[in-house]
Amino acid sequence: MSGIIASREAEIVEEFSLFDEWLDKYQHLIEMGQKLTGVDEAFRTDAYKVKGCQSQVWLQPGIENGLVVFRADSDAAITKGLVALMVRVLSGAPAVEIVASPLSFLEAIGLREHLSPTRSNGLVGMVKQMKLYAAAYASQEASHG
Amino acid sequence: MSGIIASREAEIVEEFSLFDEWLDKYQHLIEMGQKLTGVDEAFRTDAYKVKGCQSQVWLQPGIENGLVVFRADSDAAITKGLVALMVRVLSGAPAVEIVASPLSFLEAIGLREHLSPTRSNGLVGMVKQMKLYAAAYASQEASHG
Amino acid sequence: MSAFTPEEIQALRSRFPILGRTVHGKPLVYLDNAATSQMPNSVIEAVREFDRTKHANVHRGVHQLSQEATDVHEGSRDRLAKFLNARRREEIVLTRGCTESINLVANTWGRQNLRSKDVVLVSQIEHHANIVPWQLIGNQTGSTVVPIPVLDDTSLDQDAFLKLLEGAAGPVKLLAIQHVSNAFGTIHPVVEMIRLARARGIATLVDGAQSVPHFAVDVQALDCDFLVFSGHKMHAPTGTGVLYGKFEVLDALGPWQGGGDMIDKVSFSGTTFHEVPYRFEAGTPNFTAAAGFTAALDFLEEVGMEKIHDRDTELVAYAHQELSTVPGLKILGTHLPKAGVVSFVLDGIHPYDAGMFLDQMGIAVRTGHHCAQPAMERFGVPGTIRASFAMFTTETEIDTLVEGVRRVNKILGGR
Amino acid sequence: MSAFTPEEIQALRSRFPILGRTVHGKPLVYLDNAATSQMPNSVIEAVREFDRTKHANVHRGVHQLSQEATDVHEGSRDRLAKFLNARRREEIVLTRGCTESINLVANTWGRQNLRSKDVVLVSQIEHHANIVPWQLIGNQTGSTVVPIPVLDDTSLDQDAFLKLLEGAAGPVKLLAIQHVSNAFGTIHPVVEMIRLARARGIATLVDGAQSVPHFAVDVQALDCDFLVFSGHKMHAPTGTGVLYGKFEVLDALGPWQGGGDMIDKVSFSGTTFHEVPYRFEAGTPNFTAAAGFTAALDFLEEVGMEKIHDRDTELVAYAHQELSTVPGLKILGTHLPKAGVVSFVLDGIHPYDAGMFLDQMGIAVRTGHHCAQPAMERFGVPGTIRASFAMFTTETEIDTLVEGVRRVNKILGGR
Ligand SMILES: Cc1ncc(COP(=O)(O)O)c(C=O)c1O
Ligand SMILES: Cc1ncc(COP(=O)(O)O)c(C=O)c1O
Repeated sequence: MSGIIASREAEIVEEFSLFDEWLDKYQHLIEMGQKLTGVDEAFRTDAYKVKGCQSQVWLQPGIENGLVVFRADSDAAITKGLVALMVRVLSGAPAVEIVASPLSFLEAIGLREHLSPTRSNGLVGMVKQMKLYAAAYASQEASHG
Repeated sequence: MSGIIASREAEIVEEFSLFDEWLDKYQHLIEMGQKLTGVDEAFRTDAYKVKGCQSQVWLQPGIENGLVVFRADSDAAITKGLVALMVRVLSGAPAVEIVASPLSFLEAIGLREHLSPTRSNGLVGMVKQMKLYAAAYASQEASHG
Repeated sequence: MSAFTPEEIQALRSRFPILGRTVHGKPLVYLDNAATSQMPNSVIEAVREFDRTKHANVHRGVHQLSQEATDVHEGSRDRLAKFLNARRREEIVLTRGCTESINLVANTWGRQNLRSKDVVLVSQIEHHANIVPWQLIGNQTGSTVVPIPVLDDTSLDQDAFLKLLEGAAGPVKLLAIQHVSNAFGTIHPVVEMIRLARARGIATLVDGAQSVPHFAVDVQALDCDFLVFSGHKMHAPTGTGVLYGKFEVLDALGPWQGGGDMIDKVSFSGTTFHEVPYRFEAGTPNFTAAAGFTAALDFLEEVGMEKIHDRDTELVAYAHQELSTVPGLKILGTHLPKAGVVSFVLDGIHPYDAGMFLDQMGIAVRTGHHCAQPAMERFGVPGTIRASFAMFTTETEIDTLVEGVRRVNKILGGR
Repeated sequence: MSAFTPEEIQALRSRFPILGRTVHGKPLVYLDNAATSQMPNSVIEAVREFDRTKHANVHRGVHQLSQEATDVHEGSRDRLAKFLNARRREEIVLTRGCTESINLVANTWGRQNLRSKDVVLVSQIEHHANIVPWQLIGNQTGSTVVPIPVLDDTSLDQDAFLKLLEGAAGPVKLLAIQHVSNAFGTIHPVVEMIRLARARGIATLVDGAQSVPHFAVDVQALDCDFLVFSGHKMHAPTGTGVLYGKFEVLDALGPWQGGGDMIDKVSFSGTTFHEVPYRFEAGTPNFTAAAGFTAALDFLEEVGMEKIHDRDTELVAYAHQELSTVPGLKILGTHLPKAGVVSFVLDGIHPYDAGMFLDQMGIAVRTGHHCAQPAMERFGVPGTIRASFAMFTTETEIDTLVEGVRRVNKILGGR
């Protein structure tokens, strides 16, 4: 449980421990979303859309200096906050770490339910895409190196 | 409630009042069935068959001296007994009486359930056929007379 | 004067065990009745009692338990025939839900009667259940599905309807129309529309999913060929539904699903089928739920369909009035009369976000497209926030909703 | 040694409220478990508790109640996947029953894959649910349904099967076969038959209506493309059923019924569909019953599928032994192994009469063709008397049956 993802998760857990009230927590989440860079216009297409029944997510993956980077966006504020959380935790981490991460911090900050497969917000699909992308890159790296 | 059907019904109700036990009642019913003449061979065809899921009934209607007469048969003993009971009550009665009869004696002798539309013994269908036949004859008589 | 006294409403509420629940530590405010209604004690207990004492397979059994179960099951058919004022019990086909009922009509009547280029007319704000089955059968028959446009107040454009009836988009074979919009609550003038269609020899299907639970629907007065609806939206158990069809119409249809109970004689050289309605009821039916369906109809009639409708109208009026005072809020579906539903959007706020926040306050509303994506497209919104009512809804609950929406507005919209 | 001690059986019996009932003044002897099984308290109460506390429409709702209901509903899918040892939860399609499951396969896989003259192989003693859907789809595709004959002991004629596989009646595209005969109880060697079929590129469907309730069925070990069964035959509520399908196989299929939940995007210019399994689950599902299905699986696993099977075998052996002593009685289905069913005829006595008399003695057996008319024709009988067992059946109940049959013999057969 060491590594860049784990330390980022710990940071977030501490950050969220400040909030007793759900409202404060969600407001913090939404603010995180507001600060999100979003995706390039060229990526705001169906091909990069992760469909949810209720809200949409766009995901733009890339590689920088051998690390997997993500940019993402959503049309709903809460989803966008959750997206920002995921990007903050996973973007710029090594591919193998991304693949292996159980994202258990969501449990600790009381937001695990949003990642349940029965949620219709597109978030599960996004995490799946992120991991798939990282896995593909990791196996590519392994075979080249 | 006068008329030939009503008096036959009263007779049957008295007859069955002798039986305390279901077994005796059913044995009497089955004996009545055994004494049934059945239908002519020519009527033992699909055209005269009243379908039930569990047992079959054949019905042979006719007119004698301006009265509706029925002969009938079944492949199951209890159904045949019930068929015999119906023939005994309805056969040889005036068409209008047959059409009007509520056959309430079945209630009195505790066999009403066999005439429920959800029974799968073909009996409901038979009584329907009997009444339809009588109704057709009655209306024919009315228009001719 | 209100349809119910406050005491009567409290008495009604006490019959619904779920209303005693809390959500996120707040008392549940259940405003999602159009998605699924709640079950009163009498329905829950009727189901339980049936399973404890009469549970047995129906129709083919000669033993007592099977006879009793059959009486309950077939009794629900009788009860439904009476509830809808059908001419005969055989006009009631028991299905697993409104969706199955429509698919049944599409795969029997549709397959037999639709030809290439024929038009099935629906409304532009139809539930997917009354669009997709016609598209799927159209893939086989070559028929098309054409929407009757709606005006800005969500009422149907009657001029456009008349032109379509006259063949503007091709020969119309079927008018398949919702009685009440689940997305907006609008009650459509189906009696008049059916009259116009029938005068042109066009068959008619009414999707009563949102009308039958809310006011008395008389199939003879409607004079439609088919009426479909679900039990779970009218306080009955899930897995129940009804297809009403005129006897002559049903009688002319071949079967759809094959299996036990729907046959007359099965052999490898050829199979013949049972009479209506059994021809359409393949397999073991949901007989336990039938016990609950009867109890639900008893409940509705005891409360009174007229009172239910009156109360509904009061609640809609009150919700309209109170929600209109919220800045940035826009009600979709301003045409009256309406039944049980108020749908709205908040300027600059995604319905999903609003729904999530309202949920945290214990308020259960539905957000999203309400299985009516073309309706959302028509009004240029990703979805709406929909509050839907039952006879037990109170003005206080609507106040709580309005208060909640104001908070959402403040947090998310900065208003 | 018996699978259960007498005390264990009594403890089991006490969990089924219906067993406390009397019929015609006699204690109920329920020997109709193959038609529908009874529900233990835990299942009845799980349903009630769900409806009292979590009843809400699933999947699309963001509010807490809807989330909880969705967890219960989707939880039953997970539970079923585990129970059957499926590779993925997506391989479980929730239906209203075994019959709907088969019709779903016929109308998706069948329509896509069957061509004129293709053969669907079934057994000669198949349930109508696994004959008629193939006949109906055959009317559209030109494919035919061909029965594998059975020997006099009701086992399948394996030589004839091999010839049919090799194309004796035309090119075989699908082997659709019951695992256990509901009419006679015979367990067919489906593992070997599937292996033979697959080696020839033939698709396979197993009707597990009478096997899944009686012993552990592992879809990976079976290696079939499809497995179908009903909840109500395995202590779960009515209106529930399962279609298991291999993921790749399901994934290649288009939709059947249209409606809510099974779509991706609906528009009048064209509609796209949801992924597997939701593509096949149109409309509001029977989510209340799903709560009961999970409780039923818990019950079965708690009792233990192996013990259930062992007990079943004991009961069948005992019933065979005792019934054989009755004059004029002939058991149909002497081939072993069997599961849970003993079917017989009485010389010169109509099964209906026997059933009526047994009912008067409180004994619930099924009489008639058991939705397997071709099977009755094969053995030249109008029907049989069928006693079918559950894990709570006792030897004493079988004695009561045998005693009852003796009385019937005396009254109706003069023996
Ligand atoms: C107008 C309308 N039609 C059809 C349906 C489909 O009903 P069900 O999902 O119960 O089959 C619904 C329910 O959502 C509805 O509101
Ligand atoms: C072997 C078999 N297949 C299919 C079925 C049909 O099941 P259901 O009526 O529950 O759909 C049954 C039940 O009678 C059966 O025993």
